[in-house]
Amino acid sequence: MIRLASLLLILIGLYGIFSSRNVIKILIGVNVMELGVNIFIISVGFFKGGIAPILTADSFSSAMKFVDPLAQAMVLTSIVIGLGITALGLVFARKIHAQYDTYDLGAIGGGKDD
Amino acid sequence: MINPVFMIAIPLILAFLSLVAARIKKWLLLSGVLINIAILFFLEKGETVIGGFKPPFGINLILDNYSMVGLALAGLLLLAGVVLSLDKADKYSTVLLTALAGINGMLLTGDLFNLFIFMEITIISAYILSTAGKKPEYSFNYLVIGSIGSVFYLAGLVVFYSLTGTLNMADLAAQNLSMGTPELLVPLFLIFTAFAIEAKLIPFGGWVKGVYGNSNRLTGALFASVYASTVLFVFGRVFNEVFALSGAVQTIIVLIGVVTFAFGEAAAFRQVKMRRILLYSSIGQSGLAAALFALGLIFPAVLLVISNAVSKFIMFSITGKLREIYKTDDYTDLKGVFFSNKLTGIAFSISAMSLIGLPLFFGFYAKLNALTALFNGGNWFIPAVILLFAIVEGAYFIRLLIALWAPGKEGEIADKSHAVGEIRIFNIKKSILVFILSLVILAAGLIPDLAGKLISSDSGFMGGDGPAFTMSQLKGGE
Amino acid sequence: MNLTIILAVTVVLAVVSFFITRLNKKAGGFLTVIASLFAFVGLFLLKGSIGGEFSIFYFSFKITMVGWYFALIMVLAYSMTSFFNPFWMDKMMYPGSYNFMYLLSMAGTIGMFFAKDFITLFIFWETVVWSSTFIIQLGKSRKASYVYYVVSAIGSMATLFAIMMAYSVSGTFVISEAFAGLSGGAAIAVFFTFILSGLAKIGIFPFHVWLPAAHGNAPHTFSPVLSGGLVKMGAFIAFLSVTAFPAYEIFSGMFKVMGTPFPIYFLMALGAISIIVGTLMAIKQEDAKKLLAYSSVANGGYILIGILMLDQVGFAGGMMHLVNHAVASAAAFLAIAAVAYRTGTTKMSEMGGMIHRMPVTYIVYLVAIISMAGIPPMGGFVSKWLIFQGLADKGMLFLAAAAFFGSIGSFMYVFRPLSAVFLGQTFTRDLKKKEVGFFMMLPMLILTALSILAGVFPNTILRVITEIQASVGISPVTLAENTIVTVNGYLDAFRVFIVFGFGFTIAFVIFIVRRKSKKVELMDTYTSAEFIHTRELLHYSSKFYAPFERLYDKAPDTMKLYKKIAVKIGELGNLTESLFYGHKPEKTVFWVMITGIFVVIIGGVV
Amino acid sequence: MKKVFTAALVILFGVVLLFGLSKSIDIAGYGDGLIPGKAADAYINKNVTSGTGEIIFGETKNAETGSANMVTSVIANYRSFDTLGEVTVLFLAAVGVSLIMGKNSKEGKMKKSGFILRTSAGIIFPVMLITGIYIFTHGHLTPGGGFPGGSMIASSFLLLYLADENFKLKITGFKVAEGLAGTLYVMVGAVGLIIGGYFLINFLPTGVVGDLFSAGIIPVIYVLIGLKVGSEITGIVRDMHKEEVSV
Repeated sequence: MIRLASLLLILIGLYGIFSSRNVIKILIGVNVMELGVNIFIISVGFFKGGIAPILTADSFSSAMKFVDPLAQAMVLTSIVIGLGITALGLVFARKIHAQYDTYDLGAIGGGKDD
Repeated sequence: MINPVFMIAIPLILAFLSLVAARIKKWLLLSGVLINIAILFFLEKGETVIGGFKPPFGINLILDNYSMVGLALAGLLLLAGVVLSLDKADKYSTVLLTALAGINGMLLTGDLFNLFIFMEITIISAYILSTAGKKPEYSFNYLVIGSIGSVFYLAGLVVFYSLTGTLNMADLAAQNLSMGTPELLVPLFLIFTAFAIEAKLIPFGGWVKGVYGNSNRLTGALFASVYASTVLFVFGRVFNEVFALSGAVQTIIVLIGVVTFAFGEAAAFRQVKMRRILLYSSIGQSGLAAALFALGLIFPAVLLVISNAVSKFIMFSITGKLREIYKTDDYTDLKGVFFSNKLTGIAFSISAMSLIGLPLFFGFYAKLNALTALFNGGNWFIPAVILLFAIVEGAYFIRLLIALWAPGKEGEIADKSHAVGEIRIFNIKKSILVFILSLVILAAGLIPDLAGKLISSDSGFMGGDGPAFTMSQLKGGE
Repeated sequence: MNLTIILAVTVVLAVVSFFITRLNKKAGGFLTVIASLFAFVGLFLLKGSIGGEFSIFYFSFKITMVGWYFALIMVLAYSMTSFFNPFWMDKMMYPGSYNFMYLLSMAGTIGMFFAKDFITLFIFWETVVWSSTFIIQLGKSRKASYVYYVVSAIGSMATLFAIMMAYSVSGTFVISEAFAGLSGGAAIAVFFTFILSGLAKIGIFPFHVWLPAAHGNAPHTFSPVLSGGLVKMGAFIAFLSVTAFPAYEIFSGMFKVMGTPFPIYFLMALGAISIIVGTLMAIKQEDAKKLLAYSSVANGGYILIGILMLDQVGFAGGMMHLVNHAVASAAAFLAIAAVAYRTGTTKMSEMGGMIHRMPVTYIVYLVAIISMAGIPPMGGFVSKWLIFQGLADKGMLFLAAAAFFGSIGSFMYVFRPLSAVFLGQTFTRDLKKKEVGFFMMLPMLILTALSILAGVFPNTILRVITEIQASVGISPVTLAENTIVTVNGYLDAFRVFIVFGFGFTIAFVIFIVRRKSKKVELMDTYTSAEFIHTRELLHYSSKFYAPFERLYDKAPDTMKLYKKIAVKIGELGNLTESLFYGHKPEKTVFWVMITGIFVVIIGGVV
Repeated sequence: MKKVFTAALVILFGVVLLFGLSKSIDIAGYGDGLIPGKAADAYINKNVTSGTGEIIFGETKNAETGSANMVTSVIANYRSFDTLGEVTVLFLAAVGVSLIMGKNSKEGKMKKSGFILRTSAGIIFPVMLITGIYIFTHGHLTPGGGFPGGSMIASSFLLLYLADENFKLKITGFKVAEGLAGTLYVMVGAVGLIIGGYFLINFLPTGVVGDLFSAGIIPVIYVLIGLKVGSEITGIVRDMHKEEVSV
């Protein structure tokens, strides 16, 4: 079910972007999508009974069943990229606000090309 | 022989250093793009393993003819762009250096996840460059759409990972998944969406109008040439070498490409603003190249991408500068502007005529190759569409050229007194640079076989066919 | 003579003239004269090497009789017109580029006629198209050049399609072999798309729209080339589409009209429509150049019908009409250009009585229109006679009726500029105008002489045509010593000339002896001392055929059709813009979802 | 009406997409992520280049990569090139933020913060900083690493911003740290190319799995990443703080 849930999150994010015209809300939508896909990646690498892929005193041998470390590494990368995009998106949002005094894309009306 | 990883490492180091030594960042940028070109021709061909871990596990870079052409094209055009607009590029030195690393990485990498990262680097640099247009809502739009693409790409990639357990391109291709089956339709569509958004295919590239339409002389030229060609090159590799398209997916992608071509050209037809004309023409060309790539006609597609990139570079540079001078890029307000800028005007005209596909220019060779390859594949419908909209394309470009060259009221002969301004568009050095670039198009059009040989070494790309049409075959050579 | 040398020299001289013009405009203009005369002489000498092959770079050429014939006509138009170039340099916005494009397009036409393969042909063809586009824009209308390019592009893209399609079947671009193996629907598609560029270039209905625009507005020194020369490129394509593409053989199994396979008859009917449309429209024109342009449309119809007949008589007529029309229309356009050189206008209602100021030009124009209207003893008569013979032979009533209509109609329009520009009273403004200089007069006189010679000794030209006929495998037109023999009768052009000459002499003598006309002021007769503000309206050439024109006032304008198509494409563009582009991500999300749903459903999953 | 339509479309898209996706992957499944023959198996067994048999925590010496944390071994060793790119993405974002916010805009003012925050910030700040450093130095042994560590460092500075409305950061130091750390990362890769023949090869002895001084270059890289990420996110925070939007 977790995959279904993660895909649902992607759809919810998509709905957010689709239905909202508020810049911040759209960014939240993007973040929800990213979250969804991150969970999806994790879910692909996970199996029942698998342990976190760290050798410790308890789980000491590589012969034990570890979940996929590659998926987790991918998620880490994806999160960081998401962070970068969100930061940029927020700056764009601030620029929009500074320029048009609104966060509502609907109120901007496209603006003529310079 | 130089390790190809330096194509990525050197610009990165310079980018990092440019933050520390902000005063000389302009020179770091210049040296970065110059070194990039300098080492390009001494790179070690073949596979380069990174970190000492063999491919399916570690990341590898692949330098074959195909990536070489992509690297050379992007590198040279970036160099030209930086030299031509160094004043504008100064501010974005760090971004451009990082973008160079990203572009080189995209073209070189042999790993799908690594490709994702380099693609993100490249796209984020594009987001930042797009803010030069002072229209944050368009940059924001681009960012959101681009992020959707990234999410889709990851989702699709993960499905493939779950099926094959690998992220390596060659390894994945070796699994011989049959891409035409419904089982792989959705993940393929997801990955395609990501590329389609970047490759400006209709209906995915909704960001293009705002971003290209508000670009300046630097960003417009780079977006339409360096970025566009890189994305298309990667598109070609991914959908030929990794996911060899077939069946319904192939048909759909080809259809999307052809529709993009037709719609893009139609949209360009009704524009009066030069950047808009160019941007819709870019969309159209991009759609055509994508369709050819999807059909596996790599060589014609590469020719098309090259000819389009060089032409668009020249035209966007000139257009951007015109807009700076006259505060408008509406060509009806710029009548006869080439009268006092003949060298620049000739460069612009050569580029436009090459894009239309008129003979004696490189675009003609590209078009002939595409047509021959399509007909050889038993396809007559796409050539018909191509030629039909080539008329439209020719119409708006010729109309543009006429307006920019020959001012005058209807019913009176063309007269310089009606020409707009006498300001020089580019100073003499830059005019010559632009002119020489256009001469490359002309020269490559006059000796197309040689140009084709230079590009493909006569062997075609990635095991595909070489030139479908050569001029030497006219003499009954083969 | 070597074709390679001709081509190389003209191209090199084109580049040289570009730079020389920048130093000295006149010198650049004279260089075009030298270059085109060189090409003409070179081509003339090339007759010795018919059947030979040449190659330069990757282009390969084969010298054929028909190519030689066409090229000679073409370069004749170019070289004669080039005499005018030096005198118009000051009026050109880009004299250097003009000279460059002038010679480049000439080289293009030469290369095109001798091309051995279709790609070579197409490359040269398109080079002519774009270089002439850039010349036309220097004239009076930017729009004209645009229209010219678009119509040409429609044709050339269609032809490229045909070439490629034929290639995919036969595997070769060589003209003589490229169409092998075509049959059925593919053959019909190839035939119609291939000939489209020919139709567009000749100006066959509905592609005739570019002629009045381009001929009427091109620089005065280029209109003669356009009408006398470039239009003939289309005839070459028409020729290829019944010879290289053996239309009569391939379509022999098809439904026939009067013994002619339907696709060919259809095109001939288009030619007939062009005759009618061209004639009717020419009657309406106020501008002398536009009038001549429409007459080119009508004459193009004759040429097309003649060539498509591909028989003993009609074909010969069509081929001969090429020369006659080239010579006559080049001469007529040059005469108008000469008048415009002095008066600065081509509007008929703004001129009058130029016969007193420019008598030589008058005679040139007179001979040219006599030939165009097909009146003996000029060349046009012979060729039209042959075409009538061919049509009558086959019993093609509709086509023959159209051809007759065109002939009669041409009487109506060709004499209008004659009377309006040259006859009547001279405008006070033009009273001090002089005849053009000898250098400009020379080409006009040569063309006039050629026009007369073609009428008096048509067999000189017809002998060449018999060779062409033999080379494509049809029985040549029967020629006696000085007569042309057909099934229905024979024509002795020399005797006709004697008769007409005799009549003319008598009339002339009467005219001289009983000279009673009195010269009056232009407004003398009907102003009754009242002051006239717009005297043009009272010029008797304005609304000359008003009652007749009213008959077809409401006829639809073909240009509107093109505009409508352009609007439709624009609408598609509008739709694209508004549907897919904006500043809100929701638009793209919407389309991603729609495409996704569509893809998955089409992909056969659901 | 519009809402219903948008929702309906998204649902339709979702249904179609999920249906299509269910053909390629078991979307309702959970915990079946055992991918046969996946690349990741080799990461767990550390036998990409040479099979060393079972890896035992605290015992195995000189394994391919001595990192006890397998995710770290992937991030900082097997696929270190990805991570270099990832760092670059963040770097680019930080550069972009500072570029777009503009150099000349003035520092914004925060509302005066509460007493508790002001007082405790001084105490918590060093703890957070140290924890952050701890996290990235132990990235090869415990969960976490350069990215979480760096973020923690950045959040410690964010805390200072929140606590003190007059707080200002000297940006040059961070810029230098950011630039140098990135440069060094690439340099480490290049040194590997010179020593071991491969870019970013693990050229240091990997030691015993589980030791602090083990895993070769992984800790080095993670420290660099930590510094870089810390200074980048701090830079982003600082830039965002500038020119506060007046509503």
